Amino acid sequence: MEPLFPPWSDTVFRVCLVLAATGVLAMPVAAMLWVRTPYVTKQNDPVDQPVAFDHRHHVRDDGIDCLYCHYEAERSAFAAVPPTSVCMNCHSQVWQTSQRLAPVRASWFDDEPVHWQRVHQLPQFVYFDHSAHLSHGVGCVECHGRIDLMGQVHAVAPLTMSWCLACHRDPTPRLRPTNEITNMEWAPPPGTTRREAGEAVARQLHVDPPVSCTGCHR
Amino acid sequence: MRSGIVAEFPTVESLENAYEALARAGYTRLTTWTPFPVRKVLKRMPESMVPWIMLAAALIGGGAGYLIQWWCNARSFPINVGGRPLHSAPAFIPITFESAVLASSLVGFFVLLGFCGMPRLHHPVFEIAGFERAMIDRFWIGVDDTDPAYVDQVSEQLAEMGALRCERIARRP
Amino acid sequence: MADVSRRVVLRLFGASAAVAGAEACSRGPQEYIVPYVNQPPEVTPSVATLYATAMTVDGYGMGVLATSHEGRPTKLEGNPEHPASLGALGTIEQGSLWGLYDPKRAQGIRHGENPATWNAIADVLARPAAGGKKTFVLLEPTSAPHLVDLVRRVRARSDVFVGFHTPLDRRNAWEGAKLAFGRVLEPRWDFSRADVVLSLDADFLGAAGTPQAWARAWASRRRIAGPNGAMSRLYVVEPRMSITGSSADERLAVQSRQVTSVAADVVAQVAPRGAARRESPWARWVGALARDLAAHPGASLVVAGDGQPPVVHAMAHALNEALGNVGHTVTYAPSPIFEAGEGSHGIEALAAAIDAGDIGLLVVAGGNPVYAAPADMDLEKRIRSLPASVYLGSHENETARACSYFVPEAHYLESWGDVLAFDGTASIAQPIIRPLVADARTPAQMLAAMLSRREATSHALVEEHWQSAPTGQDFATFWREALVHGIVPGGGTPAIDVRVSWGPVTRAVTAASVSPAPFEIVYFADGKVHGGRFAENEWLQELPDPVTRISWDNAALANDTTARSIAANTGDVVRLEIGGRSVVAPLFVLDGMADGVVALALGYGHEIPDRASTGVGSNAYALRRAKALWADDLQPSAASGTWELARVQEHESMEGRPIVLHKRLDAYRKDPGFARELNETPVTLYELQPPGEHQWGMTIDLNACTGCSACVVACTVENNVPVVGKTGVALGRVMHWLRIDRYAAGEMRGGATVVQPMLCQHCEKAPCEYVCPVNATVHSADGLNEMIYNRCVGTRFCSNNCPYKVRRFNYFQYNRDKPASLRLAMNPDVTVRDRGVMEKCTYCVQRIRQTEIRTRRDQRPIRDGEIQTACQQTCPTGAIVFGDIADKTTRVSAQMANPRVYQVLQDLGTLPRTRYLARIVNPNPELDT
Amino acid sequence: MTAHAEIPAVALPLLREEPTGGEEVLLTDESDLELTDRLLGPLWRQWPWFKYALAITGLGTLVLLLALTYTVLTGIGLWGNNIPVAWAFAIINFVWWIGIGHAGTFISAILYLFEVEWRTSINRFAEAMTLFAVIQAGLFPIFHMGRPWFAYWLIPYPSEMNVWPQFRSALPWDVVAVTTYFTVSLLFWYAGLLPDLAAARDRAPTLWRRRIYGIFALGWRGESWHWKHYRITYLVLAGIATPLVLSVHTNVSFDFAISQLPGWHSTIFPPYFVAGAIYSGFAMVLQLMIPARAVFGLQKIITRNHLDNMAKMLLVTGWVVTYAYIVEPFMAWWGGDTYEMYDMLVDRPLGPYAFVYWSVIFCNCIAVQSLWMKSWRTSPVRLWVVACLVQLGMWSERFMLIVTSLHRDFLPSSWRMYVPSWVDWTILGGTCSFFLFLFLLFLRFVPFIPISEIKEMRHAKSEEHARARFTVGRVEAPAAEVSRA
Repeated sequence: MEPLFPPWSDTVFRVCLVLAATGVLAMPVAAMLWVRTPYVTKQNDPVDQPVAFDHRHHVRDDGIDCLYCHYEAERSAFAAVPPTSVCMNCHSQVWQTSQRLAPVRASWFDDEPVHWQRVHQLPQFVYFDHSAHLSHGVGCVECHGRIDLMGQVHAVAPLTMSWCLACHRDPTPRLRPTNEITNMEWAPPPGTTRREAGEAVARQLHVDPPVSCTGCHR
Repeated sequence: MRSGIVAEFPTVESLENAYEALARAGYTRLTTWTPFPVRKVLKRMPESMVPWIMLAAALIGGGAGYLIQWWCNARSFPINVGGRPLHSAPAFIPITFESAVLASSLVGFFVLLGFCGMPRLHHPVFEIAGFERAMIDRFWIGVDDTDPAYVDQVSEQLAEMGALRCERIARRP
Repeated sequence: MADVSRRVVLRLFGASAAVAGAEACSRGPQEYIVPYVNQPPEVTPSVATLYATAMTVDGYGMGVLATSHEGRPTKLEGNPEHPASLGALGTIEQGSLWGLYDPKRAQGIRHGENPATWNAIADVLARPAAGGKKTFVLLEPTSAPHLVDLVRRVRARSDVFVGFHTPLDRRNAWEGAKLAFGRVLEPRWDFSRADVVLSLDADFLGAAGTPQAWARAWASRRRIAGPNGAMSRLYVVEPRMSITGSSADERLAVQSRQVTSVAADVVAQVAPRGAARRESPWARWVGALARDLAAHPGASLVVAGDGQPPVVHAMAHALNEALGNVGHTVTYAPSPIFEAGEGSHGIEALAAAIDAGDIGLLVVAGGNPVYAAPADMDLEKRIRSLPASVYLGSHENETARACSYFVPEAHYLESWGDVLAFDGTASIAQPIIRPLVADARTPAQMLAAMLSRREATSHALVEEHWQSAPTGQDFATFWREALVHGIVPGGGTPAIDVRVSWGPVTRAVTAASVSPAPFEIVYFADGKVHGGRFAENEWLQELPDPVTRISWDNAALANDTTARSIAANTGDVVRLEIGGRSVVAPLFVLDGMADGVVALALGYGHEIPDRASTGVGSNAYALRRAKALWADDLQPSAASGTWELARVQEHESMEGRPIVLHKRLDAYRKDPGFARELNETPVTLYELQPPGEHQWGMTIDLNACTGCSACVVACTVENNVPVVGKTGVALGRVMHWLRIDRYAAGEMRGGATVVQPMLCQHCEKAPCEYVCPVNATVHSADGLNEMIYNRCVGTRFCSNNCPYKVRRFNYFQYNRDKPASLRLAMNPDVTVRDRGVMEKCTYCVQRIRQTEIRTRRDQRPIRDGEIQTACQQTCPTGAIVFGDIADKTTRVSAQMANPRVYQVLQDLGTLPRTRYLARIVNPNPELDT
Repeated sequence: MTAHAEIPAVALPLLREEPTGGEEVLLTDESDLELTDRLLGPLWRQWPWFKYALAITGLGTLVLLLALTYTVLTGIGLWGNNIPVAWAFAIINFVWWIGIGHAGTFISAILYLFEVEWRTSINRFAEAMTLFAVIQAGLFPIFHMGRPWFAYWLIPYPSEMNVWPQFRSALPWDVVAVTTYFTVSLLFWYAGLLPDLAAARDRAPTLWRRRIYGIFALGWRGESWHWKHYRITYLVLAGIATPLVLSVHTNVSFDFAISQLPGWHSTIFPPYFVAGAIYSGFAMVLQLMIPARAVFGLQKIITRNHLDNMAKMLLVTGWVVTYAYIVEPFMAWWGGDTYEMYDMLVDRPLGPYAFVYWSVIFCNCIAVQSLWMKSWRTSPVRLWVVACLVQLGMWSERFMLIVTSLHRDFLPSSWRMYVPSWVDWTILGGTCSFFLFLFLLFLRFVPFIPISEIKEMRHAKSEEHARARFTVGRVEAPAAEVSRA
């Protein structure tokens, strides 16, 4: 008698079932991996700015300290991209005619702010405070990476909650003396590890980062 | 069975008798195909391992369930919830139980399929004319030709026992 | 506009909390950083700045500290240096912030239906009215020095009358002073020195418009430290149940018209100068009161309310003099209100002049006279009969419709001004933000325009007045000092020495009649819309009335007897008729109203479509004739239909549960430890104290709390608490994190009610926490019951398991689709909650965390009192104390040690961090029966 | 193919003469083949009314879909919920449906273990009902959330937030319990189906149907080894499904019992809820079975004897819940807790929702007493009416437990009434039609009477027949031994 299915159908049937099952199981895993990809966290993704500002030049060649422009960082929650006036402090003297600086001059003379692209985006419900971190010995480089080597700034850290927590739970390896905050190349004194150096700072500044939820979510 | 002789019987009783007779004749690789379980046949078969596998699955599943809860609430993110202890064992029991049940029944089901050589769509016996009644009201018995006691005359013997028909399943290359 | 886009950086769109969460799986939208072009030196992004300014309420000044985030005022708090505020603000003063951002604000100048320019208006104002007729300027009573200058100069124009009108004027008080002293004076009360206080229908604790200083001083004599402490006794005589009345120790509910005779009887007994003594139903009560008063010479105080006729005020003055209180608990000084008491050219004068046909131009600056004018005047028709009329107002309201020209009025937070406090202390009001309505003008600018100075800015007008004023120091210093402190140095006007002339008083005492009217209507300005000025204010409209707990409506308040004689019950519609005019209103049965009295709050029942005020409540002005705040020829009748009242509390009985502990003073002295068992820590297996360095806690002294609800508004504004509207409240979805529960306490005399601010109790063993499946509400190291909105999935199990029901749920999207202008009012330090999320009081955790960051940055400890929750900051009576309970030296720890302290629902073992101090009432034992 | 008797009209068979006692019902003179074809008949036959029934219930399902979408897009403010009544219809329906879902596994597992053989005719039926009821129940916990799109946060997965579910709450317990219950019921049901799917495969009239059933039969051949493993697995599955049935509604009862709300935090909740669940479950089985047996002329398979036994189950479980109704107020009074006493002794019997309380008492405690009378137990029509009353009563009981307890708790200041909105009612009705929709599909495409088991019983009985006349339902029927082989 003619059977319902030919012999090869067994294999086909089983393969299909296995594929279906794995597919179902793989989807959530894929999603979990996806949200961790640099694409979603926007890491290592240079952002085009209205003004082609080059940190390498300003930081390394000109040796301008981070806090000269981002002067709010020490007293405010926001490091704040500087107001146009800060740019003009120098660029009313140097490169007054440079085409690259046209948007800055436009902003200055039309009193229209420059719309900078935001590189480090936190969700609206996260209340990050730069001053709190700077005053407790967390250097710029810890979160922002080697800005001084970036032509176009890009985010280095994933800025996920687990990433924040890792440091809040164990800050010492990331601490440094407050006078070295903006130093991109600071290393602990020879013979001491980062942790040892950090512990000293922690003792001196009573570093005790919040791990309670309202430390960041209000 | 892969190959050998299969015979169709009209009633349970005739099948049981045939089975008994063949067994007495020393056949060990006998298979039956019946619409419902036949007591005498099942009695002669060794016990199934499935329950033990399910037990193991239950223990592993339950343990995993408890460990996950403990890890989440007491280790990975210890956090003061309503002044309760981080490791609130009593609160972890329901999920422990449920995961045990879930694990063992899932494993049980799939092991059953595995042991029964399922899922499959094609099987040599399906090619035998009239076999489609095996799930309805006919009772089939098969003698594997790899059976040490196998002799070609077995088909005649079966006919004598009242088999409606005997078919040979040829070995596939 | 840079200002708007900058909000991105300022997290103003925290409303998208959920979106951000939902997009966890996708890339967030690209955001922009928009820095200043030239950053003002005083601005530090994310760091709020406080500016001192002043608000004008009924002509008097109230000192305000405005919190400014990058130029956006987001919160108003009291100016501690200001005599009327002392750091506290009432409901309307805080709510007034809404007026600045109100999306329904009038946007432009118009002539008839067409847009017009300021110049067009200025032309009209500058040139004499057509046909040689006169120009009539109608202002609200004012004490603003620079405005007064301008009024004088405008009057120099022969063709101009200037008149004043407000529905809530103080003419009775002024007339009363005239009666007693022969001149207009205002009493200045010092409740802090009064052992016995008699209020003759004076709602001096009602938080709206009255100086918060009064409540503060009164409360200073109520907060008793222990059983041996002394506390003052408050007698209240009033027709309706007021906030003051519900705080009374002894209370006599009589019709408004009878208050006169009660006062007369008191005078007759305290100072029997030939006045005949009469038999009266309250003889015994008055007798006890009189003896109590007489027993405290120089330490008692009699105050009369603006609703009462001049004679009552005169009698109050007489009593205070007879009791030797003058100079101790009360002093007298001229009213800071310009032309106080001159009724000669108020709104009646306007009506008369229009009828006489000699007005060619009417200029109305501020207020809403067409709406608030006496019902029998029909001002609208009269104004329409005029060739031209200019109205300066905040909204396109009834008056705006009647006038031919309209000019939007500048909010006090966006224009310059000045004002005198009740004691004459001057403040210069500075703007906090550039005008949101480009063409907005101030009354002063209107007058200036009449003097052909159309270009004058409000700044110029204020400055030039003060430049000419004798300030005693160089102007720059003076100006800076005045702006920094919010008050002009030199303090108030000195008190003057006066004697009561007893003749008229004695005559009035003899004349006073006792008989009640069958029905009497009492109008009053409540703490919400305050006579109509804040009718468009959704924060205040949603605020439950402190006494009735009704939000979004006014109701005809009457006691059970009255209701039965009208044959109506709560929620039924009743028709209130006076002299042919009638309004329908929902009846609300309220204990403590005098028999026959029906009270109806002023300022409701607007009919302009598509407004917050549309169809809310009934318009009492449609009944009110002349200016009396009561009338005794009311004819109420049951009308058909019912009216759903949105009440936040539907059940007044405590069901005998230990919720609001209260005791008589004498009983308390006998049993000082009566609260102790309700403050015990039940036996527990668990570790209680979290590890944190600080442990935050709060105490609320129910003895000081009057239920004024200022804290509710403070909380609403500080924490971006959404408005859900009348339907939302009626469905039981009001969002207030802090509510004022009110329970009947029949066995107490006086107000016979107790109030209890109810907010998150921050339980040590919080029932809400262990039922949350996602750790969205957990405990912080410093003992806070944290609510993490962005983690909440909205199972609402926490609310079910919260015994205090202080958790609020975003049943709809209340925030994201708000008009942009309202988003400007949001506090950027608090996440704006999204739909489907639970929320609740956090002890203003944003303030705690910011202070922590600041102090850690400066490497110094947090001072006690450095962190103030919004409710505590504004509480006029200082009933709320917040601080570190781990540190035994703090004020809150001291409060926690008070024998009156207890935990609500202590038997549940939730161990609340918020604890209450039991209410002690001080009735007159002589009146026990 | 043997010819099939034409399907009778829906109403008629109710009046048809039936074997009253149910004795020898399975000893019909049909051959195995005829029996098989009769039981498979509904799968091949055209039902004139099927498409209409399917259309109506399908429409209802569509409405449900719309109502849920509307809710998700707008917010659950569309429902009547408020503060304090933050849980209402959604949770009532959840508990109700999950309760209904209990009879299936109870019948198949527990009665199987107890060797109650009359289960055989109805267990597949009941199991299917379980699955569909649990599907309805499963909708509610998700859609009642304020932010259902984050429902997955209740599952412990390694999130980049590094935050986990909070397992002290009963809600994650529910997630696991309900999913487990659904999975196990599904496996149990499917395992039982395999032999009959194989039978359908081999009897289907067209090649395609044979192929389709062939795929679902997974290649079942009734081999001796199949039966060997199959029997023992089925037995063990029944063994673990039994405590599972009890645990699921216990977990559901924990949603309330772990809280401290008066009327909720009660230690008798687990047994109380389980009994209630089986109560409503059996009621639902009867509600569906009585019409079905009439429509498909199964009076010889599902006999009055079955009805009788099920009715007795109703009576028993009815008394258990009645006992709970008595104990609750007694404990409140005995415990002397103010809040409990108010809830139990004042608010429920006399409060604004008293009518709910009294309808619960009537439906669950009084109406069911009629089943003391055999005439009522064996009359399909009367029994069906009682079953409906019980169903209504059990829904009302959940309303009483949830809404009445919530609307007046500790602080009278927050006491408030709850009124369901039209969306609430739509969703409730929607789930009912979705349930029926699935059930119709089941009747149409799945062998809803376990054919193989029945054939086995007939065989066993015919063996015994000479020895003893026995009636279906006798627990010590030797057929049971066969089934344990």
